[in-house]
Amino acid sequence: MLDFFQEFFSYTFIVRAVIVGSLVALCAALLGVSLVLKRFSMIGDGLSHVGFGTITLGIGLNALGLNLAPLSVSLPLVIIAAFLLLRISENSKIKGDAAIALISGSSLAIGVIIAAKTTGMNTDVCNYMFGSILAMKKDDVYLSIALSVVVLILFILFYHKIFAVTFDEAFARATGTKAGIYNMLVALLTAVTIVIGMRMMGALLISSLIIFPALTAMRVCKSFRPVTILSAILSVTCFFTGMLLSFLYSTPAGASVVVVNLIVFCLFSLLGKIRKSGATI
Amino acid sequence: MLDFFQEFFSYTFIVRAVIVGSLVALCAALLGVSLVLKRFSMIGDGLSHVGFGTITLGIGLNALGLNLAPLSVSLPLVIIAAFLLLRISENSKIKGDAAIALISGSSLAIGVIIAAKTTGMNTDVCNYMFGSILAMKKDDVYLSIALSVVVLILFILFYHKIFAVTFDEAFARATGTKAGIYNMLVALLTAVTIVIGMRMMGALLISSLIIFPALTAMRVCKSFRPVTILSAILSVTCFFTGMLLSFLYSTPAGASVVVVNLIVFCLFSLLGKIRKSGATI
Amino acid sequence: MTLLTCDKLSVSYNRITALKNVSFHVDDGDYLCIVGENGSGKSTLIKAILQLIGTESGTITLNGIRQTEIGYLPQQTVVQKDFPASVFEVVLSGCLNRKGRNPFYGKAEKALALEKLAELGIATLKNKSYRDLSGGQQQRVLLARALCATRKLIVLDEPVTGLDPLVTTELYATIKELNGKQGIAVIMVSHDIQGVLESANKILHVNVEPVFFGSPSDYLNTSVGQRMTGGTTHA
Amino acid sequence: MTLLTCDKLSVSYNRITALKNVSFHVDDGDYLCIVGENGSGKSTLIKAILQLIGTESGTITLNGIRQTEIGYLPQQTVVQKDFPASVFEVVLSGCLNRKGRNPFYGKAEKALALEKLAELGIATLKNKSYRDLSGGQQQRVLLARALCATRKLIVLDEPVTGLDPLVTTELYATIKELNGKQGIAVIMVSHDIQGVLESANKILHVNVEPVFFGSPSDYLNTSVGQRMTGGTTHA
Amino acid sequence: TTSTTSAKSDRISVVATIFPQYDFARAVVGNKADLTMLIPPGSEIHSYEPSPSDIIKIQNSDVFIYIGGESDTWVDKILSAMDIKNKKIVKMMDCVTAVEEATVNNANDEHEDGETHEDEEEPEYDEHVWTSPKNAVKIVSAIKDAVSSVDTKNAKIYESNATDYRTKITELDTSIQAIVSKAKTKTLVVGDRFPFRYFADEFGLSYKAAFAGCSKETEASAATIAELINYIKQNNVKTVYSIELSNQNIAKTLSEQTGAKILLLHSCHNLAKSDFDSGATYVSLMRTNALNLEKGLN
Ligand SMILES: Nc1ncnc2c1ncn2[C@@H]1O[C@H](COP(=O)(O)OP(=O)(O)OP(=O)(O)O)[C@@H](O)[C@H]1O
Ligand SMILES: Nc1ncnc2c1ncn2[C@@H]1O[C@H](COP(=O)(O)OP(=O)(O)OP(=O)(O)O)[C@@H](O)[C@H]1O
Ligand SMILES: [Mg+2]
Ligand SMILES: [Mg+2]
Ligand SMILES: [Zn+2]
Repeated sequence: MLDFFQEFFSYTFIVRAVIVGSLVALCAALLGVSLVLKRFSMIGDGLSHVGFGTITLGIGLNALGLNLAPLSVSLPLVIIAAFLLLRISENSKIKGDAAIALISGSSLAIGVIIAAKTTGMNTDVCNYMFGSILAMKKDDVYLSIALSVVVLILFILFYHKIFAVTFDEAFARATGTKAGIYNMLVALLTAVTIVIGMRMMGALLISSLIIFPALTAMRVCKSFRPVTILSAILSVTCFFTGMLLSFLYSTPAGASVVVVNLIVFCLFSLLGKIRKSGATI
Repeated sequence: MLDFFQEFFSYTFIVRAVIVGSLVALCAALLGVSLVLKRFSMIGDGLSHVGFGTITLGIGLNALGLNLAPLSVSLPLVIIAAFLLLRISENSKIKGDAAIALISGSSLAIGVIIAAKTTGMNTDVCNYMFGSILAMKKDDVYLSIALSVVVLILFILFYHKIFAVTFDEAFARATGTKAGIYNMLVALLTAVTIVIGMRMMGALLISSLIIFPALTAMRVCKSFRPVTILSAILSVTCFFTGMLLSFLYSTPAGASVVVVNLIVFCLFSLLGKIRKSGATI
Repeated sequence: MTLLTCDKLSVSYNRITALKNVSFHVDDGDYLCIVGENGSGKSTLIKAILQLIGTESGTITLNGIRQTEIGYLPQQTVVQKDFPASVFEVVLSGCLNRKGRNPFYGKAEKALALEKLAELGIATLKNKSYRDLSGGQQQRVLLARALCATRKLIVLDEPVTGLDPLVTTELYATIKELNGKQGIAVIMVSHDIQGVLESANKILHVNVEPVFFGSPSDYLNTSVGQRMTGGTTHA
Repeated sequence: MTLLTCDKLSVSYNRITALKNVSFHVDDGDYLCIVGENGSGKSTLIKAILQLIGTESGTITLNGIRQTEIGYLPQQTVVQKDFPASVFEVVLSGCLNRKGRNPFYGKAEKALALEKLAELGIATLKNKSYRDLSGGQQQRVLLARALCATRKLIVLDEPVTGLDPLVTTELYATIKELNGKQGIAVIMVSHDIQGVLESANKILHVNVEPVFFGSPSDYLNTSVGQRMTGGTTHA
Repeated sequence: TTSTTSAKSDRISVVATIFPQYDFARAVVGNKADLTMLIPPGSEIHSYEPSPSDIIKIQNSDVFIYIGGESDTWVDKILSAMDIKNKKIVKMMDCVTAVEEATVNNANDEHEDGETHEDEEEPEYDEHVWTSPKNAVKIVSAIKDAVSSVDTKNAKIYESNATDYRTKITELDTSIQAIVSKAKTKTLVVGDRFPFRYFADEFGLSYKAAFAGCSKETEASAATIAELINYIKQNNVKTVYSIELSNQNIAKTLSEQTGAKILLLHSCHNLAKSDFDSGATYVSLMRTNALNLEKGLN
């Protein structure tokens, strides 16, 4: 057993994956609770399509003679898209999921057309789907540490405001809370977490890190704080377990993490059901 | 002009694409109104991932010696998934978009793992994204005509029940409407439309055909019937226009239809805004 | 003739018992008022009667009446902010089970819907979007829908909530007429005991377990009845 | 001292005018009751005061009071069916603007929340999930939250809606005490004019345009006042 | 405009879907036919969506060449809905003996034994047939036969063009064979997708790759990467290969962990627009591969 862990941690790429992954998983889980409640569960998927569209735009602009690194066009645009999406509140006429569908479909289509009309595209939609959690560089590690420290601190500092604004924005605004600012804050944190997470480990994994822990925690907890805490714990645990299993059974890393999350979700659903029916039986 | 249309319609593949596309677009638009309102905007995207996962499952089973055409495993499973998803009502503890995210992430991950552990991956997620609306066979034409006739008739016959159940399921059930049956009906119609549409023209296009017309119509209409009718009209019109433009400017067909839908959506949003502010100014 | 019999009904949520051993019956032409404190299980009882939630034990029997002949006004209706539905469409949906196998609404149903709109003073709102109405206006629309659905029994969960005094008075008159002239039985949950004492012929007071079931005059003589009506009798 | 002045306020939605030329003022220690028919613009007025919606013309001036010192009970609160929030968390969120820059709630805030829970008789529900409460229980929780947020002014949009008679009476007493002893100004929208006539010192009747603004006794002498109270005076 | 589609010149029209067959056809027809590459250079062939004009091009072509593999299943759908009586269709996978898609990414010399799927109805074949020069020769011949049968009057020219190009490819084949036989190691370490199955088989190279085939969606497992790292360290491998148009993520990880250098192994199935514009050919790309092999395997 000890031997196994020794081997596991002897590979730098695994150590990096575990560090980066756990930290991003932590941030994603914290923000995930709000995202799921605000009907943004599919935001990871949606943004990956925006990423594809904007990259082709970057390449297209290049072909027109503008010398920009495609990434320098794409990254800000994806953040802007995330930001715009997340400012949609419960009161807007277009709901979160519809807005995601709208933006993701449009970017994909625009991307396909730009690519067809300019140089052709060498960036695949699928590149955004499956990242490479195992290919972290040193910089990625620092970036993820910085990111998660910032997200964590801001989240804890503004936890109560975030709760108030998510639960009932009208009341919060009426009693003088600057709901706009906190919405923007959550939006920004989420945008950055998702965009960075997506680039580092692919849309599939970051999408799942956002929704699974929150949904799992909601199966058994009925208050906001326990949900938040449990989902953070679950997220990191599942990530680590997934990586271990991937190493043990040589399964794809990201997918393994997702499957572990799925299993835990099923277990907790069952648990929730049992606890419920305990009374009526 | 006449010449142009003559040429346009002289190609069998275009005639077929227009027939199949318009009919599927019609069905998608009708059902799309309910889907958008029930927070299932991302169902096209989600099901395409399920499609991928189940295809790898089919191939995996084959590799284990079970002789099944992968499609005969995949198609029923996708329909079941659609069906299960759509039975989630407003009162469930897991909302539509979260359920889609859950199912789509899980199938993708399971698909990736099965593929990695059995035959290696020969089926591409992207195959599901971009279909081939331009490659319709005679059978496809008949299938789509049959499908749309069925959807259309059932939709018109049960229009009022569908409205009642979508608007307020508790009231409908309390007053003796078999809400379960109508939910199942909508679910079945939608599942079949999406699955067939997805196979015929790809997830990108069918996704967009579902959400865009409904969202566009909701920009200007405030009652259910006008929304339904307008979205059906818009859907067919945009499809046709998109095909024309794709022919004229040799742009990818599906993506062109989506972009036309996007443009019309923007126009109607503007219209809606103008009509609103007309009073306060 | 007995329309509805409830025998030793118990309902629980998760581990919480909301109703225990409640028995009562509603006869043809009855006007039953259900009272009780907040959280005493009134809405739960209504939902159980209408089979919207499952029961734990006990029986509910409908007699000579089908569920399609019942009108219902829920206590809370959460309508999505973005749902496009006009007032007329909402009210008309109350006629759904009148139209039988006909897939479309006939003239009779449309006329009925218009009539109920007029009765509740919201005829002018007919083409407005439901989501844009004020709280009281929404309540009136849902009431009109319930009235459209009613043929033998109407079940109302706090119907006067949010209605202004004038409409409240009119509503009570409407229901009384429904009950008296058309012989439709009424089950109404209400905190406005004063408002219904005149019209109701039966009172059911629940507090998880049944506390009182009988006539209004008897109820006023119980201590709990006195407490609920603030010790004063009306009329 | 005047806390709040509303001058020639007009508000419209799309093409519909909801309020036109409404003027009134609330002084320190006032108890203002806003009455009017359904759809007459009461909630719109409240929302405009709290800057939840934009105004078309006219001014609203707060004087010597910040928005963080206002408590608010909305007429309708649509909470998502799946939102995990305990009653205590909801009530505590009313203290948000008391804790100043401190990111966490102190003992004082928690004690206050518990006190308000007890005051409204829902201390036992503290750890229950908000979404599982009955309609009246939810209303009480939101009231407790509003009471927590209040320091100089409390704005209540139909607070007794859905409350049982006993709690209604207690609530009126609580608000009266808040107003009388702690000097907190009250703005209340209510259809239960009888219930507030005793306590209120100002009545504003709106019907898109202002109909009456003055003292309760004067109001009862107007024909509209008579009509709204059913011609009978209370107490 | 309408004129290009309706007015038929006496030149035949040849349409190829992607680069390898385009290059072969270009060598065969020279300037005697109108040649089109359907999917533009630099495009990702897996997520290609055709436009009506693409289909009209296929419909109006006299000779149409495609792979017939997993990446262009849309072609089969289009062809099955089209009247193809008057068209010569060359499906590259039918020109050669296709091999079933590898299921193990670390296939070594014994990779044949575990994989007998005789009872399977629809085996998945590896589509990258052109990566073996011997296969390329066969495909060139097939293309020559096709164009000659449609355009008999230029058959002679096509015959000599094809012979020339086949010679070039054969020379290339020999030189790679020489490099491989002299090489110190005969194992390719590819930190990327692996479209070189036919290439490796032809030259008797064994391989260790991060992914089994060329599909894009596969993500590596930690164990695979750990194994590659161990292999590189134990065998003191100096070079990790990556393929064209790749983000090189895995290759970089391997390189960083082991100090091995990254070299390009071009699989030819999509090439950058700049390469295309500067006139790169299958042979020129393969020559570069030969140089990189010489560097990497010694
Ligand atoms: N979002 C909206 N869009 C359009 N019209 C609206 C909107 N909200 C309210 N209205 C209209 O404005 C008018 C005033 O509404 P308001 O909610 O202020 O009434 P109210 O006096 O509070 O009524 P109630 O006693 O029923 O609560 C009503 O006619 C209503 O239909
Ligand atoms: N979905 C639910 N899950 C768990 N408990 C519930 C649920 N709905 C209601 N309850 C609980 O059951 C009890 C009865 O609720 P019910 O809604 O029937 O009360 P009520 O008599 O209608 O009250 P009110 O006058 O406030 O409407 C309450 O204690 C409530 O907290
Ligand atoms: Mg109730
Ligand atoms: Mg109001
Ligand atoms: Zn390939």
